[in-house]
Amino acid sequence: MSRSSAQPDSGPASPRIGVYVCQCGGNISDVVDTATVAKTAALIPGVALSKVHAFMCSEPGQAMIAEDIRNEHLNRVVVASCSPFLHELTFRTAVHRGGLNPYLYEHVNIREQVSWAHHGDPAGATVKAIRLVAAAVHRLRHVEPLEEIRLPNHRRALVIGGGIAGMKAAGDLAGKGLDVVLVEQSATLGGRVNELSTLFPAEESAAPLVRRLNDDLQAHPRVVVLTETVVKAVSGFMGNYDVMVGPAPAAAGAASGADPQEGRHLTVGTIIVATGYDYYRPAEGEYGFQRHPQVIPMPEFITLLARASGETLEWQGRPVRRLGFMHCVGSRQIEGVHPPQPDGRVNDYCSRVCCTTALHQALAAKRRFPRMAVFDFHQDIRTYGRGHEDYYLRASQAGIMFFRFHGDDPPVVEPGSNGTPIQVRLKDWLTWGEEVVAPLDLLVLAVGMTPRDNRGLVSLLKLPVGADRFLQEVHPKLRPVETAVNGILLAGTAQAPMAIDETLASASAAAAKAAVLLAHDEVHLEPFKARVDPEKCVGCGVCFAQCAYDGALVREEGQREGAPITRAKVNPGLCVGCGACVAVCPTRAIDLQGWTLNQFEAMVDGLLSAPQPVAATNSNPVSDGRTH
Amino acid sequence: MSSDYQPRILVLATLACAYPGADAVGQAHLEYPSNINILRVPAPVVFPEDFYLHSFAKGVDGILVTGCGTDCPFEGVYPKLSRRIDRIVQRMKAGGLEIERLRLTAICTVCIKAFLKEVNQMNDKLRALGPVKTEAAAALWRQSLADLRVAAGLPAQAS
Amino acid sequence: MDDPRPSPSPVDVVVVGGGIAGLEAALDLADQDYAVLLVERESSIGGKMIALSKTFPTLDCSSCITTPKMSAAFHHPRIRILTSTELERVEARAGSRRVHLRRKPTYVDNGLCIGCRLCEYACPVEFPDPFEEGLGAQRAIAVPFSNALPQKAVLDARHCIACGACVKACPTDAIRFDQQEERFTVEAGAVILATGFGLNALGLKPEYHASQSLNIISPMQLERLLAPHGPYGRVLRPSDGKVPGSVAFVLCAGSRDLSLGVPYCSRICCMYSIKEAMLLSGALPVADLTVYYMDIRAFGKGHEQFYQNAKAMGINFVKGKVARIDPVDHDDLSLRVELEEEGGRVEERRHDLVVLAQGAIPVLEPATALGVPAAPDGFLNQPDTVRITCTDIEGVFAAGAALGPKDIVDSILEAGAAAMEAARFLAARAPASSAAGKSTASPPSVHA
Amino acid sequence: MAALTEAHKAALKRFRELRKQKGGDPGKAAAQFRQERKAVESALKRGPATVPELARASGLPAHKVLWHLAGMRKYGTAQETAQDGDYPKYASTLSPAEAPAPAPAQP
Repeated sequence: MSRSSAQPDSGPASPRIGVYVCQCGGNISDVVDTATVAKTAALIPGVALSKVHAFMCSEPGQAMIAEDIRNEHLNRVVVASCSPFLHELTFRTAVHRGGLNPYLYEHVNIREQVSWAHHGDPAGATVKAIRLVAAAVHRLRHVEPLEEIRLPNHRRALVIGGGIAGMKAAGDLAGKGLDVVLVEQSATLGGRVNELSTLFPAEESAAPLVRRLNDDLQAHPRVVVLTETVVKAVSGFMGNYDVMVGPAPAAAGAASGADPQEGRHLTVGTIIVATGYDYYRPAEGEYGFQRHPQVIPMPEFITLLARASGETLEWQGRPVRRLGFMHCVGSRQIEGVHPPQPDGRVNDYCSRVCCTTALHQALAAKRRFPRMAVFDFHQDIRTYGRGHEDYYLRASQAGIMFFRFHGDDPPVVEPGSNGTPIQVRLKDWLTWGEEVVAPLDLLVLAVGMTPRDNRGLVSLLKLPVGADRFLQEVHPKLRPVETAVNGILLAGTAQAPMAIDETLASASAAAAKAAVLLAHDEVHLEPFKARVDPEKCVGCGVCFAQCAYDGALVREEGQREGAPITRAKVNPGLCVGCGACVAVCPTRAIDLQGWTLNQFEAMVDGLLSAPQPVAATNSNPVSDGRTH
Repeated sequence: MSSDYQPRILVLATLACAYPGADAVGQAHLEYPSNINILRVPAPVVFPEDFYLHSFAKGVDGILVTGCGTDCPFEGVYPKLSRRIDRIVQRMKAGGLEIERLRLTAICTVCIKAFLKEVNQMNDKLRALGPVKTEAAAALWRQSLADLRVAAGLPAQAS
Repeated sequence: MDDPRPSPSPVDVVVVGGGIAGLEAALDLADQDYAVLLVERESSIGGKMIALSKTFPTLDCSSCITTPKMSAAFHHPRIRILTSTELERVEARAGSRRVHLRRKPTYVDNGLCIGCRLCEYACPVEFPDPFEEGLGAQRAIAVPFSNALPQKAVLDARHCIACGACVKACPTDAIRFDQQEERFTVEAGAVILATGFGLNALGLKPEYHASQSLNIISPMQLERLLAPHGPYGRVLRPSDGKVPGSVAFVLCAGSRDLSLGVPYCSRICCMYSIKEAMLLSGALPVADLTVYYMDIRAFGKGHEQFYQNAKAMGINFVKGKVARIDPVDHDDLSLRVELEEEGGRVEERRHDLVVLAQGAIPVLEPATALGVPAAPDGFLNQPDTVRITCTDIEGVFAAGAALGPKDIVDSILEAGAAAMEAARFLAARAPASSAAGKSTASPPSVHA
Repeated sequence: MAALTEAHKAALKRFRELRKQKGGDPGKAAAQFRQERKAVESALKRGPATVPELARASGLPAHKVLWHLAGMRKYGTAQETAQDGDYPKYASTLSPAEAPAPAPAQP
């Protein structure tokens, strides 16, 4: 009853298809009459031979296919056996061994989706197996040989950002023997870590850590470090990025007009984005910020404490006897409670490191100035990391006083009434929610992390940005350092708030993915990509709007019947093979290689036109009538 | 309908989710009717409206599109697919085809119960409805082909 | 394919542990052409993740995002997988590491087994299924679970009555009652330990009386109850099959407690408990769900928003210490709670089902496996603050929960980092002709 | 069904002996399992019932009944039917003759 309008793609003039039906040692043949399936399959036009085997996946089964291809001149093969997830690759390889293109093969699942799912209906199962085989045979008439797509690969990485994430990623790649260019917009490497003193949880100094990372870079001649440099333009795709770098805006002003770096082109295979974070900048009046000079953000306090000398900590000439730390400043914000950020959203995320940073600094202050009273205002103490809880324990033992507030009712900072310049008023939920007042000489705001404002880079690289404004990975678990743009990777706090050890792990993970991308002189891609038939493309352009992958479909000027025409062309380096473009093409000029619409139409025809079962005389030679 | 009527049901199942989900049903040796035929597809967004309507015109009684839902591995594809299925359903409604013949749903790799529920429900509904009206479907199919051309700014009929 | 032992030729990297961290590390290395041997002590790869229902904070189906990695590793031409194989110890010598392994008998020839489960159907014995955390039943010979890899039957000698029914049922004559434990050694350029974590006992706190009620369950048991294909097909109380109307989560039930020997935070419990509560609110729409906590540590990407969503959904979060849990009539449980936000007021609360957030504890003994002392928390020591996946032994790296409790995302990142460090280590030792660190080892061949 | 060869029998014998040396004997547990399973199957013969009802009918603790039902569901000899208050009901899928071959569980 086939009424297909499908035109054969460019299948063989005379298909000679071999059909192999696996009994799976009774797993299939106890339900499906495999001999009947084979006998009936022989009636389908194009089928040159059909056979039954107890274990098609066994070496003799595979060898039989390869021999038949050679001796019987088969040009297409169907195996009806278990799920394609188990053995499609096995039989593609067997077909290839026989001398055929591995894609001239169709796998039919008659175990998981027939014998195991219809054991109460053996007759129905047998008919269904025949239908599925017929669909496969029909499809094979439209199947062409396919080849892996190979693109030249420039085995060099670009790392954007010279903080610890960028330094670590670049050092790792160089250490593995790959070429790396590291660009940093400022004059020095090390980024935000340069502003820190002692680091938790190892209690080592920040400077040696940066120095070690730097030594690692210097040790490898394969690393080119370009400071005061930014990315100006990017084109291309995985394996073939053309990047123009030039002087950073601030540096350009200082340099002479004819900067030799202006417009320097780099060809790289992959790009790691390690642009880091900024500290949250409190709004004027937020926890008294900028209204009271005794309210300072954490980075300022870290510097103050690191430089402190003498018996007492002094702030603006006044001794600090009572010191407070306010958690969650710029983090865990609640709509309607906290003023929105410039884009209208609040920072509803946790900045991950501020709790431990606050306790680390509180303890450091207490250790340095034992008589100082230290107060901690938090919602939850999130000392989650290895060794972090220790700071919380020690802080409690050291007599640091903890107060707990609710995010929707944050503490208020006001002028002091008991001889201190300021005081914090809050409902403390560690004591029945009673209102308490804590007089302070200095309040440190544990400011959260916000994404760097790198709108320019985001638009140059077409980077996806999440609801929290940090750069967005493809999938947090399947592909945590990859972006939706193939070949562009994320490292460190450009992606989300992270502690130093986590930043380094993330950078190395990105480097590992980069090393994979740069492993060969060619990038190998599966052939299942869209392809445009220029003969059929009329240049209507409707496909472009369907493609979510920037650059996967490009416009190409050409001629059609003497007139100029703008056709679609697929860039296989960027196409993911989703097929969204295929469905809207009015002339069927685009198809997914390996999954063409004609092939699907043919499969439907095969399902509908399958022959009735022809009973085999010697049915089920292996079966002994067991059911399960 | 006579009790032995078996509708011809096509299930389009995504490689990432629904196809392994259907495998899991077999691995658990749970049964569903043998008139359910499953084809694996990378993403059902590849199918134009005419594919579905043409299939009905050829005698497919029902099509169950089983995808990954919001877990779709391809960007922006799922909303496109669900809008397209909606449009086909509107066409079917207007052209006198029962809309129960087409359904879009999400099936995960271990969603055994959901798979069984979906295929059994469709089978029951189609058994009640009887065979598809192929002539009505053919008219809708031709219209959808013409509309596809018009949407692209081409004359409704290929020259 | 009878012989499960590796060929005598050395491999570039031995990855110990086939959970998500081990899989990721193995793939990252194999994709750079290194020859990898992945050893897993259980009978399937997939680790803890393959048993989870859904994952936070995206709520994707855990199986759906684990199986692609399992499958990619399983079919990778540069990865060879040995399941049911345990690490005995790593012996570091000048320039090489000798990995001593022990393969437990599965009594099945994996080269012949086709995973058809006919033996399983023929087996007359059932015992509490470890994959279902004891809640379901497993036969003495069985394919471990539905998406196990390899899909091969494994015989449990502790429960098999040696009746021979499986031998008769097997279509390929794959069952080998004479299989023996084997010990062997593999030379490796580098080693990655991705051995994961364990969980401390539910009954650790005597005042919780976990041994007296089947309705005090572990989070992994709840994962199985919530899984689409779990032991009961739905969430029921293990004591009597009742649909629970009130479920309590007790956080920090095995962590942040010096008296239990686990002073540290287990890092994952807040989030999985919130996730489980969310999934329960879908599975049991009328149920009353309460989370008793000390601090909610929703620190990861998207976690805080997830927590706020859970609150908005009506899940009760109560800051309080659960002082004791007592079984009461009708299999219910009475919780004595010190409500911290009400000045320590003590209240008795009743629930149908209580989930105790166990502490995450080490499974690998660094002293035995490497001959080096463990860090104070019992996990592997991290001596290098720049190369955080290095251990005390040169050329031996670690990733994931082997270095302390960690969620899936952080484990995967560390796995990538360990793979990178291992690749650097190998590249630095490679002959000049293969400066890019290309493998000189022969590709592994057999999956077991 | 394939018969046991002499080699199979010898291997089985050695397996049993070796296990005896190690002190393991699962025979008792297996016998108890079979006895309990029978009790649940026969309790189900009276028609669909909840776990507490089956526990009363079989004399087994409720949790054991639930565990057996989990196994029976997995291997296709029991299925969930309706719900009675807070308790789902279970029914046997075995034919009255209690055919040993498990029948498929219907959703």
